[in-house]
Amino acid sequence: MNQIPANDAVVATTNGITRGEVILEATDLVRRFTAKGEGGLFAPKKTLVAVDRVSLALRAGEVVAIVGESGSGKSVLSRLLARIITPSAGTLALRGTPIDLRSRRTTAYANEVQLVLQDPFASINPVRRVGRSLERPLRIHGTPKDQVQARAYEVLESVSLTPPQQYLDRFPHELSGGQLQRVNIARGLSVRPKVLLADEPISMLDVSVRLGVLNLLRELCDAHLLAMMYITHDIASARYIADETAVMYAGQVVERGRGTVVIDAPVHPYTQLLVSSVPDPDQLTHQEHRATTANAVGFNLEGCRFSPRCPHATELCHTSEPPMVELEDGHSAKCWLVADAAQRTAVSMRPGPSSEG
Amino acid sequence: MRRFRLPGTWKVRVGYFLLSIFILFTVIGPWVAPYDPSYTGFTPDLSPSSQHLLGTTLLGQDVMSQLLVGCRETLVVSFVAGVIAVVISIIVGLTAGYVGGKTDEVLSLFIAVFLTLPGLVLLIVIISLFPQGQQANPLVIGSVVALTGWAWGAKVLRAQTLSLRNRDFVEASRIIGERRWRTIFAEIGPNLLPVLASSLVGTVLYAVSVSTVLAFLGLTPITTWNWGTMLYWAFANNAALAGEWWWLAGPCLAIALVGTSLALINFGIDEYINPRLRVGNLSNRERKRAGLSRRPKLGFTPVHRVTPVIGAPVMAGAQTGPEVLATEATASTPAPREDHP
Amino acid sequence: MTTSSNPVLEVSHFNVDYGVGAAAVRAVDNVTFTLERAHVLGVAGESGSGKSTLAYGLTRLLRAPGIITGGDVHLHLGTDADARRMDLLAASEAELRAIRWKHISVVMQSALNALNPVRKIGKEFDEVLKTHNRSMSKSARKDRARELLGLVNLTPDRLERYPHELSGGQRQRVMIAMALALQPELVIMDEPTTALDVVTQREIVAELQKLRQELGFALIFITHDLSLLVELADEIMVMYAGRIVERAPALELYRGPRHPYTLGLMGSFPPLHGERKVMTGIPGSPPNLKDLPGGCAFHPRCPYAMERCTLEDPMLSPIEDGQRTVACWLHDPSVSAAVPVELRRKDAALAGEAG
Amino acid sequence: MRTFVRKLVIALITAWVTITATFILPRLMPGNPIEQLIGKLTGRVTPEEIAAIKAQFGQGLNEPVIVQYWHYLVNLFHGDLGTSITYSPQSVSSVIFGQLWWTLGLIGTATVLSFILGTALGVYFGWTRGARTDLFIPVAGFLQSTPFYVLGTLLVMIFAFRLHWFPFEGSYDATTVSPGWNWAFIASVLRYAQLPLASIVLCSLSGWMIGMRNMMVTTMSEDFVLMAVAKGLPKRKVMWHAARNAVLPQIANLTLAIGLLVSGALIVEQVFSYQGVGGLLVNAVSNLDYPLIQGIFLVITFTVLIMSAVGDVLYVWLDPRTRTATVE
Repeated sequence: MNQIPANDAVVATTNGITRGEVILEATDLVRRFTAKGEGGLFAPKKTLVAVDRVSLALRAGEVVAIVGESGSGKSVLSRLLARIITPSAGTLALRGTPIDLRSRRTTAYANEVQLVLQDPFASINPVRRVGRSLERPLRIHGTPKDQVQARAYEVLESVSLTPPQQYLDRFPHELSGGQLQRVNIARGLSVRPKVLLADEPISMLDVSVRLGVLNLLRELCDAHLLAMMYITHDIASARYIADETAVMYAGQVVERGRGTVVIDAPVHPYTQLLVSSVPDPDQLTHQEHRATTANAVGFNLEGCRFSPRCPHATELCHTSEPPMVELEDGHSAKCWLVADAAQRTAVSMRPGPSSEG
Repeated sequence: MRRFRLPGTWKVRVGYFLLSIFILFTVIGPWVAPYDPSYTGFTPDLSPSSQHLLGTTLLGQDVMSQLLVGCRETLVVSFVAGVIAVVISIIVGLTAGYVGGKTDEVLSLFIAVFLTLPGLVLLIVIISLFPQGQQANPLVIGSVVALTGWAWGAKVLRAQTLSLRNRDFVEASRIIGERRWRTIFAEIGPNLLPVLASSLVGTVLYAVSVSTVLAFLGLTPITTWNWGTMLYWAFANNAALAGEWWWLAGPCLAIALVGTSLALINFGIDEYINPRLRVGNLSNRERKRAGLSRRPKLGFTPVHRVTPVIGAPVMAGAQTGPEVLATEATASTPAPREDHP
Repeated sequence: MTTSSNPVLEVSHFNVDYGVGAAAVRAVDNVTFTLERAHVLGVAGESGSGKSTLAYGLTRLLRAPGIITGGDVHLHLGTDADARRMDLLAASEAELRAIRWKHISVVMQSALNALNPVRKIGKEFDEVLKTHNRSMSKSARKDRARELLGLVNLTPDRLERYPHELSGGQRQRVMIAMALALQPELVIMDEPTTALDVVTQREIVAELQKLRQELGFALIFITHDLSLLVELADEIMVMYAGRIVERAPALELYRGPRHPYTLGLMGSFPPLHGERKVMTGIPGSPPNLKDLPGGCAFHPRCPYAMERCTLEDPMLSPIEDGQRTVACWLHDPSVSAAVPVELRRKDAALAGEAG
Repeated sequence: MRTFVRKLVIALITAWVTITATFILPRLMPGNPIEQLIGKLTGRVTPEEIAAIKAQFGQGLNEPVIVQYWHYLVNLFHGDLGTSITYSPQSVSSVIFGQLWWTLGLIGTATVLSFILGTALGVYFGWTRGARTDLFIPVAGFLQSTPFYVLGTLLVMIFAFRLHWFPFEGSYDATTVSPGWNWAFIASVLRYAQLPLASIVLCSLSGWMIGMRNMMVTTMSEDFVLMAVAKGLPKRKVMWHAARNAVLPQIANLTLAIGLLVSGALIVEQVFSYQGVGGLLVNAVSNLDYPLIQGIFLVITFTVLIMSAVGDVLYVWLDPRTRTATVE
């Protein structure tokens, strides 16, 4: 696999896109949901912040992995970027052009940004032939009728489903999970998007075929200079595929870094907890586990979201939200532990949210 | 879920068979009826004979002819009611389920209200208010019956749409930029077919029973022939008291058989919609053929040693007759699939 | 493993079919193993490998159309003094009821589905204790339930809760506590942590290890996650298409897999350390049990497949002085072909180089 | 709690819709049925009564509709449903309440009996599915799809006319006993109620049975039932685990079923010439007694509402999941 170009001078271009160019950029995306509270019709409504001031940039030919447990907001983030859900605040820019988030999502946007869903068994209409599910996006995006089938063949071949004619006439229940997920990816790719968002694309697959799909995603990213976001709860797979990794907790990015640094040398206590929780037969000896009971309820909305579960939490953590602190090139964490003393006092003087830009 | 085809159990086959007979008579009934159903010139009160297969009435009419002629009106009214009710329930149920939010709240309330209202009584109230002339119009009766019978289908459709709406393939169709109405009708729609079929069958069943009741009570004109009016005349002339069982048995059985045929078809639809009703157990026939003495009980897996040689490769494809395996393996045995991680 | 002889479960030539007659599909095929007292046996495999079918078949809890079509399963009950060897496949319903939970208990993948939604947790404990110990008083049962919850780090107030009021991890803890309620000799866990977050999984696995040392029950732990098994299990059994393809002590299996499938499976999990490099996993798709390939079921996906593999099905045979067993022609003494280096190393630091 | 409030709101709105519908329908109908009615009535009843009917249906009044509606509501609130034409000068409420107890007795007993019997049979057939008992399912389908009155007719023909086991019409033997709290009367009532009751129960029982059987089969494929077996519980306890959960949708369906059952019962009353609201309704319809029709419609709807409210309370009581609000 040929993931991070050894040298930024090695520049590849496809369709006028330069490797490493920022394709989709999100700044301070917020999504709130209101839910009915307990206690009858007249109970006050609760506001849940699913995604809380998340900024990220997806670059051509690179994979950004978003790691988090269920409920961390990572799936909502992907839908915000795909503009299926409208953000409550924040901005989006596609190739430098700001998007009007209040307007309806255009076909052109859908053309550029595609989302691959988690469950291959559920994401293809069970009563339609695979070919139809594959050809629909092409028809919607104005591919002439006589070229649709050729493109469908081409795209099936690109996800290694050969010979393609064998798959077009099948019904979804006739294919295996791995094959269906490839069809699913093919559908996303058929309109030649520039951004591919993959929401846990391997978690529903059999273990032996996961790596194949992962490799496919990486190859497609490199070959078509796709800007890819890979959402997962499987840290090892993020380490395997990603050029950049961001860890999400309670709707916020708490740590991020380029390459494998986040997983190899985590600094945020939550990332440390996550990494140490992964079964790792090579390190059977140091299994002493940081005492963090998952029974602890709720998130702290005042200070650091993780402080109720954090073994190192101080008074400051409970009352004041830590800033995103840059540690070294591209590695930053949102934790008071890593904020240096000077910054700590300075920021604690003016409580209030601050996020990295 | 695959394409919508009912399981070919004997129940469904019998249901289809019975229903198609009645549909046939709906079409050809008036032509094949041996006599004019209103003609009163026969000897009254004859029990069934070769001349009069179902006997004659006290008024000297041929029961068989009435039954055959009356089939059309009864079934036409019922199917009109069924179709109209399904259309209403599609509009209300699909909208409530797919649009959600406030629209759903209001429509759900609407559905709940109509579910609670006692349909037949409401029907009687409405029909009794109609001017005499229009009470004979099958379209009018059908519509009124539909008005009191659509809510159940709408409720089921709403629930089904709600669960489909959150399915990934619907979201996927939005992702690729499909328009909303196309998503509803082209993507969700085909998946609703079994539920639609079930609610059509259910409403027709309801309509058969209700429309005959209306006629039976004399609320719709008693001068045209349908199974309800036959019962009306039979009761008005105390057929039961006089022991003229054939007068009653014909329409009663016809109504019950149409109902049964629909119920049997509905069993099949139920089994299609809820696969748990279908798989998971062995039929008596399968069991006997395999020499399994007792019905498998939940939590006590039967032990039935069939392999004479321990360790002989039973499934080693090529050696042990793949043609045997291929014949039924796909049809009746569920894939032994473990849960997904 | 064959040297000691204090088994709790002996299984030989165990077969399970789905369906009967011509439509039958063999889901577990000729499985033989022995589980020693207080040992942990890990069963690994993907969907359709038969690992769950095996677990439910052994306990005769498998649902229709599952049918046990051959073999023997013996359970050793009681302490040394009044030990008794029971034929599970010949047992009547009453006999099975008597030993269930008291001697064998089960933890299922989804605790939410395994707990009765309309019952309080306390009621479930109470029922189990009452059924198997008629003389136990109501207050004694309640005390025992509290104690059991304490074992899995839950507070006693959970007894008054309904399942839907607990989190996924808490529910699974309740299930584990319940499985241990009558101190059974054998506990079977079918992917108990698969539906949970990795942090919760870690906590539960740590608790399981602690409990096992304290209480000394034997455990069959089923999962598709080999790495998890290496931590938890004494021995690992790898299944493919209904058969055991390899069985070995946990660490040995991890350090030196002998079956190409095991190797491929380990190569399917990217490592958490070291240099990043391309891994390939296993080509192709998991087999369809209705239409298994002839010969070794794995041969279409196996990079080492020989002609013989397409024709004859290898038996599970002991290798390396009987320390471990494998079902693969590569290790057959009669086969002249050299065993590839990655399938004979003693202690590879990391798996995954092959593929 | 939310479920509860919601059900209450639905019940109140249904009540309001019913009340309003009975007000609007006669005013909306094409061909002005009230005029026709008054035409037919002239000579049969006193001019005062015609004036009262006119007032009730807004004929010949100069008041705006909204004021009429207000009067209507106020009257209703005082239990005044107007005056019956057929049974003039009795008020509609007294006519209905004279017969209501017969109907309520029949419907109530039939509901309870058919629910309990049908559910119990459903538990059994669900539990033993795959056995020979499966053959009862099509039979149940036949019964379920047979209209109540058809089965009633068949029962009358066989058991009353052929075999003379039961009386064929009436609610009690009017020639030998007189109404009151005496044993002879009660015995007579019980004897006369058997056939009508049997025909209602037989038909509606199958619906409960098939529903419960299907729910049992579905529930038995849930893990917690298998778990109950794995715990070594005796058979009846395992069955109870499944049945306790399977019965919930049955109760949720009570609303629908009661509506159908009430409608059916009215017709059965007609078949057996059984005293009650059914006969009243048919009489009212054939005599174009609109005030009475309206009254019956209101009373029956309210009965159904109350019965389904009981079902709703039962449901909340039986399913703890409805008691706690969950944030999705």
